[in-house]
Amino acid sequence: MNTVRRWEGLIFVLLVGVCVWASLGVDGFANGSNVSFLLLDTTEIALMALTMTLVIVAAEIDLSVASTLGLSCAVLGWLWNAGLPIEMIMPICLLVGALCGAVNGLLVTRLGLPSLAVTIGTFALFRGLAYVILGDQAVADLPPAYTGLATASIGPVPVATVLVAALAVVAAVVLHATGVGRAVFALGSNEEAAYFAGVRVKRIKFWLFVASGVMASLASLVYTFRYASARADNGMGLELAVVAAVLLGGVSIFGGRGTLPGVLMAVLLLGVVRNALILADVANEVLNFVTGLLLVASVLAPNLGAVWRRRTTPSVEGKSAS
Amino acid sequence: MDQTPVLSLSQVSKAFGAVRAVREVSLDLHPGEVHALAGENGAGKSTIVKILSGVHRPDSGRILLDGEPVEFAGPADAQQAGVAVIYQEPTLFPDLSVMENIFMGRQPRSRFGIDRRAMRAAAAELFTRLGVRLDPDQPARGLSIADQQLVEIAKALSRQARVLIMDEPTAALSGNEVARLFGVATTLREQGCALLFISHRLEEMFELCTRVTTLRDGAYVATDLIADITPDDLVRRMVGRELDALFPKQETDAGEVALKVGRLTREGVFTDVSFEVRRGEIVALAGLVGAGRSEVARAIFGIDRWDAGSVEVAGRRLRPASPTAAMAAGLALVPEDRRQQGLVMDLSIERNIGLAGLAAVRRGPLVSRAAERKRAADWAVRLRLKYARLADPVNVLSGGNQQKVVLAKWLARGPSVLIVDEPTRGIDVGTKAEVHRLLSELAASGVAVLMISSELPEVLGMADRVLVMHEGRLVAELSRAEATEESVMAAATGRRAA
Amino acid sequence: GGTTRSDVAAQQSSAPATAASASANPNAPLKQGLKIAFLPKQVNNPYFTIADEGGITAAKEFGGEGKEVGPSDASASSQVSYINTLIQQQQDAIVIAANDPNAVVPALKQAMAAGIKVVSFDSDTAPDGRHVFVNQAGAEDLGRTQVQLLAEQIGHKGKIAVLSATPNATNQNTWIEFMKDELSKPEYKDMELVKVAYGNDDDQKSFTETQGLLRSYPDLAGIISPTTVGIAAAARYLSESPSKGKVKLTGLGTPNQLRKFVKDGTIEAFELWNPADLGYLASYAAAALASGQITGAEGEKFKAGKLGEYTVGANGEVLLGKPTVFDKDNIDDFDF
Amino acid sequence: MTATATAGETVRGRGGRRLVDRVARVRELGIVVALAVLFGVTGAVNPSFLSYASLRDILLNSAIIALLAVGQTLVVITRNVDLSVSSVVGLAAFGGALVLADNPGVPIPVVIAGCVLLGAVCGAVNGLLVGAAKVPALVATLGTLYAFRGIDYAWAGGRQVNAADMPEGFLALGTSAVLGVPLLALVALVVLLVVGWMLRNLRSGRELYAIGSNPEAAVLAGIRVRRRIVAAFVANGALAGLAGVMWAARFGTVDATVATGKELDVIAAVVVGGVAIFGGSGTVYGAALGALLLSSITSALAVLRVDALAQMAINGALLIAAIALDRVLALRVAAALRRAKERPPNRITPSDHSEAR
Ligand SMILES: Nc1ncnc2c1ncn2[C@@H]1O[C@H](COP(=O)(O)OP(=O)(O)OP(=O)(O)O)[C@@H](O)[C@H]1O
Ligand SMILES: Nc1ncnc2c1ncn2[C@@H]1O[C@H](COP(=O)(O)OP(=O)(O)OP(=O)(O)O)[C@@H](O)[C@H]1O
Ligand SMILES: [Mg+2]
Ligand SMILES: [Mg+2]
Repeated sequence: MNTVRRWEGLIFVLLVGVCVWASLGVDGFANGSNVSFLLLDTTEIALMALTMTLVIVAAEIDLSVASTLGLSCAVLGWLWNAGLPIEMIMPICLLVGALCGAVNGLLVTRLGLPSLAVTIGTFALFRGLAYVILGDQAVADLPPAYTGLATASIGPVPVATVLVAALAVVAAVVLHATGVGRAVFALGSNEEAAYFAGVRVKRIKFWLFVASGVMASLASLVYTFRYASARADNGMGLELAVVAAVLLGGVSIFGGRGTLPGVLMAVLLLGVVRNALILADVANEVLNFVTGLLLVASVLAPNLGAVWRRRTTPSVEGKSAS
Repeated sequence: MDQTPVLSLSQVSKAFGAVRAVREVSLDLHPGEVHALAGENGAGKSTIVKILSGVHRPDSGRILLDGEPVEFAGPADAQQAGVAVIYQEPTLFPDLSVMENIFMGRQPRSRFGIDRRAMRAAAAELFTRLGVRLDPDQPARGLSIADQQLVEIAKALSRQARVLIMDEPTAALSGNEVARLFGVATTLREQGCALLFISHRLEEMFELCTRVTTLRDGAYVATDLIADITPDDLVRRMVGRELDALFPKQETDAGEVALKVGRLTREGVFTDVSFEVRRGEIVALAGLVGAGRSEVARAIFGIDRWDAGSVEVAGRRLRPASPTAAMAAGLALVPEDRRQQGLVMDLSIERNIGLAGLAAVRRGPLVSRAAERKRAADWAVRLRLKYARLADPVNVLSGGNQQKVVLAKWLARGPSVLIVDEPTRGIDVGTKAEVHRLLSELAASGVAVLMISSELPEVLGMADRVLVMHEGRLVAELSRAEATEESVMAAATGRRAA
Repeated sequence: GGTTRSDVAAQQSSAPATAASASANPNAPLKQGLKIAFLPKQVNNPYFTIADEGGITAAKEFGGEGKEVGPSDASASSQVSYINTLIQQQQDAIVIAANDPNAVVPALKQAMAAGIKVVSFDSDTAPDGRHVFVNQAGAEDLGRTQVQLLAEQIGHKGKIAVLSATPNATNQNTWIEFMKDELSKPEYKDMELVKVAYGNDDDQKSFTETQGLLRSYPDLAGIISPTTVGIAAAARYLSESPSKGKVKLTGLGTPNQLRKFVKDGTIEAFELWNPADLGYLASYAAAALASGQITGAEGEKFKAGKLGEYTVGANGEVLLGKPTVFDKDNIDDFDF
Repeated sequence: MTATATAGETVRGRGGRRLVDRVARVRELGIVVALAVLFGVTGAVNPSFLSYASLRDILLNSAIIALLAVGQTLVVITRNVDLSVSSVVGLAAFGGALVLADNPGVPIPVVIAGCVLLGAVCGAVNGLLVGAAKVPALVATLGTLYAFRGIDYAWAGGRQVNAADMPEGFLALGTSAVLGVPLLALVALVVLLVVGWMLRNLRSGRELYAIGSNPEAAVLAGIRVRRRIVAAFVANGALAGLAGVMWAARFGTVDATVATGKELDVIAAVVVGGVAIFGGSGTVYGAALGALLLSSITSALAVLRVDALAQMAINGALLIAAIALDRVLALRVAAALRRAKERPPNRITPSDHSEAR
């Protein structure tokens, strides 16, 4: 509990620090259009990070999210080419996402396969299906009403960000204030004990994967409209960015620990740092380096403190502050 | 005893945050003695063990080895110094074979690396000494708590240490194994080894030990020669007050059948088990370690699938392999392995207690933290839980107090059929009486209780009826009058079939 | 009735065609101190490094200031982040090689609205996302000449395959279309395109795909690989295999990369334009736009330093020229 | 525990039964079956898949990933993971190639040693972060995945080293064969056998399993946990360095993007190979077989004239099928063993749900 709070505090301080530094030291950072773009640019990662947080707290992982996004984009493009109205395509896409999640969920819960292995497999499978469906085409003539909406903002706040915020509240309430949330923490930390306590371990995990799939396809809608381009390779590589954000947000990769506010702050922090560094004309290689460093340092700092304290009073039981 | 002690503590203190677990305790371990450490749950016994074994470093005070001050930077140092430890909670490697668990880091070697044949032989020999039936090549995963404990004992023995520390080694064992263990301990003592022994069973201390040191709330109370004191004296030193009678099972009239198990079979595990438990009854399931009692309980509660037979609760058949269905039917199971099955170690006390009854602490779709906390606090008081804050994770509690949290979690649900598997494992005398009183009250209020216990006095004192299992089969059913130490043991060892 | 494709098509066609409204002044001098940003598909890609260096050199020549920025993954979404940044930085011109012809358009439109001139090079964006496209060589030219090159080497006879980059690579796909078209001509009636394989611009995958082609078509006569990673991997594989010299390989590659394989006989000839010239020309085009010399309308002319004068063609295209064919005789004359 | 074992009876004398159990319980069985099926089916459709040249290619293709999978196994066994391997491979490949290109006089063994060392240093960074500073491995190596690649980019600055720049002798390493077996595959095989032997027969090897199986118990057992974890990461880094050199020799064209994204392939190989991702069990042989299976699938799809656009999907589906097959076989065997005896020798799990992670 304590470590968690300390961690969030740290991320918060970092976030504020970076913002202050960027506003003062980087031209073009602190103006409405940039802030609005910055927020918009984190949308897909934020959406997927919401459910990824729940999945990782439950001690599973979903590496197939970006591929699910790609598949959903492909389906959208394909159906649009086939002449279906977009209002009908969108629910179908969400359904496709749910199906993808269900495939993961079934393999993990019914066959008892490790989710890392399963989702590395579906990572290839879903992306591959996207190519099968849409091939090398790029569908671009999407309805301006929607492509416009995806980039529109209310003041400096993009509409998409409002969506993220609303869903974030839902996810946070589910995780932190409902019985299901309690169960997720319990099963993530000791699945057997949770099962003994009557938690429907398999059912919950299954639905978490489904939710993750739906969220990925929701992200695909935002992505497609935002870039006005539906392609099979949309969102390639986003899964690592999502996982990185969730871990930076203080969620333990071993399950059972983490908070949603932490994750949201981490998503923002990564976005701000990227944006500010690019604006400051920092070379891309340095950018990667900084991202990596940030990830390591954020965990390292509290741990070094702990190690220091352990020097004085050693206790083997002190678990790492993950 | 005027020779220098092999290992001693002098004025040692240790605090965890605000909890002062051990306060200025001194303790001498002489070669050729079995020294008992007594105290209530949370008195600081395991903390002392961990200080002696290098896990914790004392905040103040000194550790002396052969009269010389030493510092143990970690368990490796203590082992180097000849200290072997059986920890209260088993510390096995589930993926490795039993023999590797025993010899990890000290595997016999030949020219071509590890000599598995020699290792197997050495493990088999240890098991013979302990009278255990275990396959050295078997992985440790899936061993029952008792078997795990036996592997731990074998591990400690294999070190041929000068000091052997045993933290509640018998908590999960039944009479036979305990007797064997005591035989081995006596031999070691005669060979000049110093032993430290912790148990909540007074009779064991009086049987095995030569001296006893008592702790209360982390503080040193006294060290006595066993010959000089009585069990009542010891309890008074531990608790600081007189205790009520130990097994206060009230007579109640058995009501209608609440739990009916019919010809239940899980292939390779237990066969053709049939029995009934009525409302108001406490039925004990006795047997030797590994007889399959826990397995039956797990199957009834829906953890494991059964291959044949049926389970009925209040006349309604239970869906197999669904703990949720079992709970909905009013069943509760206090499992034997609290660390793995009973508790989510990283979660707080209140959340653990609330976990099995989330429905009860809900306000609309949300969980009410206040209700959750109140429920936890009520039960903490009833079970005399020793804790700092309800928001602390359970892994900072002492072993016995963890067991209380498991009990609280299930009792708070108000079950109609309660299955308890080794309910008082690791619980101190004072609280044990409390637990027994609770079980007895529950029975009186119409709950059907199925109690699995390896402690014969507990079985005889509490049960209205005793069922005895032997190698996966139910071999005897004894009424309260028929059940004696002899009759139960005879059935449990397969010498008499009913 | 929801929004369907035909609705959108109707809407879009009814929208008035926005022509380049500003008028060009061919005699305007090139402005000094122009800030020109090069946004390649991917930084640290040797091909783009050369091209962008060419562009930056040109910028120095006309007293401007060039810089290369961009993502390390070849994705459209990261390019969009960079475009946004360039808008904030108020660059005078952006020279972009688009990872996705459409996905970058909304961002580029914003840039144009902010007064930034946009030149696409190497791979084009949709026409409404840029003012001018500097084309390395006509897609048609490239597609057809590669087939011609291979046909000569295999005597207009036999099965051939294409080893491309990713299935979504726009320019590769256009070239492959023209290859197919060329192959439909009568003189190629004995040649058959049996497969288009994708090496994903990954060494290992390209290797495996080359192996696969040789295994599944034992009588394969030749391979065209219109991507630098693919052709290098295929050459490396062929050079060590018994098929070396028997299975002909051609496509697009840089001389440095393939020098060894031309000399050891794995490759007879391949082609490419000079990437440095491509960047150089794009840079001048950007400067011409930013200085008001041209607007991107057909027929406008501008001077591109050492390369001479160029004319804007249909659709705002400027053509660099014909690609160079490299073979044993001339390869040592080039170093890029 | 077997039915007939009474107290003190040693368990010899039932060797036959034991052997059958053993074979049935071999974790790698599922992958071997999957491999056999794959080769059988592909060979039936296109016999040239089973030709010498084709098998040689498959061995070559899997050599580098197999090497990486062996290294990764060392780390995964300790309940950690190293995502940064692909960046280390890239760094070593580029470094080695650059040195060879710019200094033609440097002896090749020195370059190889240098790359291995470079890899080991990267491994040490990971090891210290995880072992000493207690950063969860996934976080630490995700960080160094970016960081090492960043260094690589900065170093390369867009430069590419081509086959023509490197000495013939070096490139020959990537293609030459000993007795018909490709050199690179031999290197991987030797590494595999050595590491496999060490893991099984050295105390330090067994301690890696112990650490992964129960980290807290490992401390209590007096194992030098930190040292072992650092060693595992260093060894993995060194192998990644070696793989980097092999990469350069094999492909001849090297730039800063070498091996990008290969970490997932490596982890897939390890997982398919039956190494438990949460530590404590699995063998390097399984991991190597996993690598072989994955590259064989890719090769088979290329040979089977499968539509290029469908390849990726089929690849993913086959990957899942392989893991699922392996799991189902394991469950079957476990169930059969339980039924075959009065007392269970080893139930896979208390009930099958709890191994789901
Ligand atoms: N790691 C820890 N962090 C915080 N408090 C601890 C920790 N370990 C023990 N304690 C506290 O120290 C006190 C003594 O615990 P200890 O485990 O020594 O008791 P014990 O005498 O062994 O009890 P039991 O008979 O129940 O095993 C308890 O109050 C316990 O909550
Ligand atoms: N979770 C498990 N997985 C696999 N095997 C188990 C498991 N639990 C127990 N066993 C095995 O089944 C046998 C029966 O164990 P069980 O725990 O049912 O016996 P018991 O009569 O309850 O004795 P105990 O006093 O040890 O609890 C044990 O010898 C043990 O080896
Ligand atoms: Mg204790
Ligand atoms: Mg039991």
